[in-house]
Amino acid sequence: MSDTAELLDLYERMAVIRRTEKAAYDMFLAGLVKGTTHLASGHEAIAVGASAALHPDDYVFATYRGHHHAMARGATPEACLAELMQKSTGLCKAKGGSMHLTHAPGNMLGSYAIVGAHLPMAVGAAWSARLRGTDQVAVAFFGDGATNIGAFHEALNLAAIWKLPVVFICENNLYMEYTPIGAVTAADRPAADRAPAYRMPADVIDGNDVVVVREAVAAAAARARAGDGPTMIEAETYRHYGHSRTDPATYRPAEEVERWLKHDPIDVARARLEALGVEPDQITGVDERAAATVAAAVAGAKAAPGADVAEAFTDVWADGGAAWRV
Amino acid sequence: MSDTAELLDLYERMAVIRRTEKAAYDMFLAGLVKGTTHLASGHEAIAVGASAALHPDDYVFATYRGHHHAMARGATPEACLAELMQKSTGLCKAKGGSMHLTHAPGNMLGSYAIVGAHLPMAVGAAWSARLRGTDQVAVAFFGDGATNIGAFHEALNLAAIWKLPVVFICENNLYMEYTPIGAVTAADRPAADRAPAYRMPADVIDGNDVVVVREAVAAAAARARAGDGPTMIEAETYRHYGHSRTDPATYRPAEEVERWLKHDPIDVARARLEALGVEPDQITGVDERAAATVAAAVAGAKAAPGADVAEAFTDVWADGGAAWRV
Amino acid sequence: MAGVKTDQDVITYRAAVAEGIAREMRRDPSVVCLGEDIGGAGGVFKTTAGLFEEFGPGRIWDTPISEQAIVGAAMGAAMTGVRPVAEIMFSDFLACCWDYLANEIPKVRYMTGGQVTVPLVIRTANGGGLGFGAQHSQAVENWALTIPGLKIAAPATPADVIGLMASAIRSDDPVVFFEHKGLFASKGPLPPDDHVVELGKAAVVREGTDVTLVALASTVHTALAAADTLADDGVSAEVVDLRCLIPMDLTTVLASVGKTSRLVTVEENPHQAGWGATLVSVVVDEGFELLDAPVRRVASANVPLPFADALEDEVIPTADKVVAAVRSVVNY
Amino acid sequence: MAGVKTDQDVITYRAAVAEGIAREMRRDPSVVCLGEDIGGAGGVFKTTAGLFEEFGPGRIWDTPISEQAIVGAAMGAAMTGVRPVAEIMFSDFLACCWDYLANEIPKVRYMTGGQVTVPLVIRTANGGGLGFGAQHSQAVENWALTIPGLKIAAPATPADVIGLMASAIRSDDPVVFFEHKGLFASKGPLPPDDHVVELGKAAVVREGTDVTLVALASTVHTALAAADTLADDGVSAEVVDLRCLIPMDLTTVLASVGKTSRLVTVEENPHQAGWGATLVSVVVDEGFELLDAPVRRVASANVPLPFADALEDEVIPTADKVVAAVRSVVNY
Ligand SMILES: Cc1ncc(C[n+]2csc(CCOP(=O)(O)OP(=O)(O)O)c2C)c(N)n1
Ligand SMILES: Cc1ncc(C[n+]2csc(CCOP(=O)(O)OP(=O)(O)O)c2C)c(N)n1
Ligand SMILES: [Mg+2]
Ligand SMILES: [Mg+2]
Repeated sequence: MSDTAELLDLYERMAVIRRTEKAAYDMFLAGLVKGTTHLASGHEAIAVGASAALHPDDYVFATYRGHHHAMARGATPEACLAELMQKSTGLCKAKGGSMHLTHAPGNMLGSYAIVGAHLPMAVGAAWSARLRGTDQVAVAFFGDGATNIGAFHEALNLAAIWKLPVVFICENNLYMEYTPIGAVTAADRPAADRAPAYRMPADVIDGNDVVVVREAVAAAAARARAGDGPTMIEAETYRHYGHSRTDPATYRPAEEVERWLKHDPIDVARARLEALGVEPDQITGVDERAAATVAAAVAGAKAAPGADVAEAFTDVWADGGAAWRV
Repeated sequence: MSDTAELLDLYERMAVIRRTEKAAYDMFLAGLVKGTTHLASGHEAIAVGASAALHPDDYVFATYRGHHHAMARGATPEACLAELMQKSTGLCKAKGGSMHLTHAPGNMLGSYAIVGAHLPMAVGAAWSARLRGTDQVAVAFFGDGATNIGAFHEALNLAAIWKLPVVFICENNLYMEYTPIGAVTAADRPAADRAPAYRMPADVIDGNDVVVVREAVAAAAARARAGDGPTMIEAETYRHYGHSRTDPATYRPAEEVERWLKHDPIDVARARLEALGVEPDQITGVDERAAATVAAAVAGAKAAPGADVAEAFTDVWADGGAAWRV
Repeated sequence: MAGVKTDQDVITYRAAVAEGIAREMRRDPSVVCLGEDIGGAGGVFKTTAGLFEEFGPGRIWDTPISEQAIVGAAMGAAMTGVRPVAEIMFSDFLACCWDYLANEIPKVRYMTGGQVTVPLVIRTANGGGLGFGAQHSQAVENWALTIPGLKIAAPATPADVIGLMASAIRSDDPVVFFEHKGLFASKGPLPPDDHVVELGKAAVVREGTDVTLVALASTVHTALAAADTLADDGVSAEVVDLRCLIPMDLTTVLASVGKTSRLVTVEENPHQAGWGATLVSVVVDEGFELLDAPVRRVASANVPLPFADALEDEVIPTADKVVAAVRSVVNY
Repeated sequence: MAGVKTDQDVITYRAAVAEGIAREMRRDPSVVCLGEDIGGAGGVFKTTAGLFEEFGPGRIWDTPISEQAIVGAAMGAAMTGVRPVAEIMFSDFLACCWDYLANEIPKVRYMTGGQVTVPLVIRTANGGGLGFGAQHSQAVENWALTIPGLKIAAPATPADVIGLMASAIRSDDPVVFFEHKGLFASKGPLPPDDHVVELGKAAVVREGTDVTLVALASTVHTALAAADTLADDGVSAEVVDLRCLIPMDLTTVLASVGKTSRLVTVEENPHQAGWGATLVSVVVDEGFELLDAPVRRVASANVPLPFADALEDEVIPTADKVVAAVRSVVNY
């Protein structure tokens, strides 16, 4: 694929994710999506750029803010929306919900809602690749807030001493829920400044530039595959919505919001495309295709049957059932 | 007190601790001490040097290897031995045992047997000092092995962001139980190399020189009292026995053991005394007094009545009782 | 003032949390709060709304996402003259600091022979029914029940939130305080300023003669709804709100069973190791002769909590399930 | 060879652990072990002695003191084609990685709609009676029982250690495997190479007619000792070794109670939320008519475990306490 073709593809992926989340938001306002939802709008370049750098059989572990990662690894917008809408066709049969999107066929092994918990899991998946003699890499995406929890420390140390093929990618969006990360973190760069404590190389990058992300992750993955161990990438980004569906995010200075909205990852990619000489029309065409994709996904998800109540008692055990007694 | 008089006092304290632990070891061989015991022989300078630098109302939190800290903060050898011998006169009424020696009158607030667990507690005690407006400092003593557990990371970060008066003192004796710390730690200095990740100053010191320890802790405590926040001290030391009573410590190279035994903290202090012009006779006199103190402690502990079984049902609640139902 | 009252005499369960804490903070300057986003943000459930404004950053402390540091620091502070009220945002996250609840806080008094006392409160939003999925919906008061040395409160009404909060904060023993997420929006009378509910006193919230329903927190309302339905059938259900798991008020329970001869527990914990099991085991020991029928437990199914509402309803206790269980023992 | 046998046909419980693991490691190259000091040192209890020598550092991994990393990494590996056997040195330390046992491992299969499977074993030294004090002596199998989605094994004999270890490692579901510290030195027949004990099958280890004693791990021996004493009095006790908590073999228990009409559980868990409570609650529901006497639970007292032997004996189940409980129900 040419650079331009590839970038157009990445642009389209981001556009689809953005519109899928917008659709989720609108359906939430319309009462069609319940529970809690953490939109990743603004973070798309991290998921799409990383996926572009990874192999299909590499492993990805994400957080409750994980719509973008599920879709970047191949989950369809319709299956994601159906999950949020409690449909039986949902990605997880409506048993997971927004916070737990998982797409095992793409080795996207889950979205975890306990901050930091999945970092050791990614280390374990990387250890497993080593044990099985594959060249797979495991990636953990996590927020800036996760850098202060114990599991972060334990995971980094284990990955480092065993020199495992892990890439740690911090999506630093400056905030935990409502508290700025700087207020509670004894480091300027919550992820990158911690890496030296594990003799781990670290990279602080523009997380809103899909090309920069792809490059950084490709380098880290190459290091990992070469047996040189884990890398920390701190990707600077910003969320366009509040922390979760109920949060208007009034704690963020207007100037800061404005500045970051001007650095929208989709706009950044569009500017790159234009610099490569792509015609605005062509980009508009991609936008329209993305819109059509998502419109079809919304229609499909809406038309799907609701959750199957029998599913409440399946999938506890590997035999498919839920029997706890004999 | 003159330098010489003070050092003689520190020497005597170390000599008493050393002999008390030797007595415990002998009684273990004689079947008079059961359960598990983790001797601190070799680590005495850390406890005694630190105590010399601290105020009586400062707080101390220690590990299962904590005999030296209990005694350094005022627990009597007899009460410690009685605890190990399951006597009703034991420091904790024979309910704690070797791993949980606690001497609240000396603000030595416990020995904890879950690696790393007490670091956040020390942070909390320091926070409490701040809240109550005192100039107390809280000290957490812990092993090199504790530097890889999550609670370590969380404690350091919280202490640092709140700029609390805490002194973290790692007793780096090169080993966890049977595994060298270097084998499982992605840092050369398990404690000191981690401190910068929290913008915390760190000091690596000779933990077998009581004067060096006193000086380093005094400086850290002064920083803490001045409101300048926590300090990490990594004190290099070595244990004279195995990890616990059943461990012959054959995993340690003979050359290493020999080298460290030549750097015994009691010998180091003796050499300092001799350099100050103290006569060997005077030192021998102190040794004899220490021996007599411990002999009396052993006799007293042996003569004491066994654990009072009624104590099994006291002290769960602050009302003294153990009622769980109405 | 903390705890915005929606009316002169009525308060929400949510606001009652802040009100209960505020009353104690006014009384006792040694009471301080710490937790994630509890300050200016007022907590993710707004259960600490107004506290930061009234008491300031010296007494309301925002923490990093570090549950071990939060609860471990609370413990250290409690041992040294402060009365911390630590928030763990969702009770599921107690798993992230379980060592402190299981091994440290409840044991240090005993293992030091009474040298150390740990007067603290760990508050947490508990329970399901809101579609928050497997990791944000559990009712885990039974985790705490496995640990001797913890007191456990789980109020069902705003007045009990305030009254039990007063007792919990004043207690010299550690208290785990479960606030039910499903009840935050519920309303009830605002109790007077000196309102204190002693730990370990169950309340008979509805009198009846045919069956005893023992419930806790949200299931008190489930049991009451079931009792209404049963009354239409001529079945008279007595509903006991346990209020606390430790101390467990078995005196009230046994007295009620003495009257009704039948017992059904209504628990949000999974059936396997739910609190009702312990309660039932005491009743069939000490109250065996009182019983005229099998004892039934309406508990959550032994599965993780599913996301979709329809699935969640399948697995958590509902009034219909309670009605069915009661009918089966009443017709026995 | 792993698992030094003390005799041609006899093996210790301690050696049976290594033997059970070694047999599976020979069968299946995807089985790997990780934990603290499990390699050259052979484990603090010598339960992995010989494994490092036989299987080397590529399959026996020494870890830092990082319980979350150990169990979290085991989970990640189990999701991706490996069968990890993770050691948590003392079961008390499960509290340090409780999030993985409570919120991650048991839930991920369900919450992904069956997309992910987690075939792992978490082994741990459990229980008291050795004077290790409050933080190293707990019997915490009831913690695991609070969590739907975990299978729970707790063998009482060397043969069951080997047979249940085979099932646990072959299981596609996560299994928490409780090895009892007090039994490590005990001996029993070495089972044949293909010995497998299915998870969830209780064993009637002594037949009797007057009372059913249900026990687990160390308390099986306590119950058997009590049964001996009771036999001298003419009381015939049937002893059921539950072997697993999940799946719980209530069929065997109910059948036994059907025969004896009396039930006493013998549990090392504290009484509050011990496993016997759940078992009893099912029996008094489904087997209410079978019972001729109150059901008693001999469990640990609701206090932390004290250090001194004499105090520990006061609070844990002993044969004398079982005998007294049985007499009280038999004479009822
Ligand atoms: C262990 C734990 N503590 C607290 C929470 C509640 N919580 C959910 S998201 C969040 C903020 C996380 O911030 P960050 O890691 O920066 O990720 P972001 O939401 O910004 O993507 C918190 C505190 C949780 N889910 N898990
Ligand atoms: C959380 C936890 N994991 C494991 C253990 C078992 N354990 C007790 S001491 C020890 C080694 C600790 O080494 P270090 O911190 O260096 O202290 P040292 O014993 O050398 O003083 C281990 C692994 C424990 N007590 N707690
Ligand atoms: Mg963030
Ligand atoms: Mg050490």
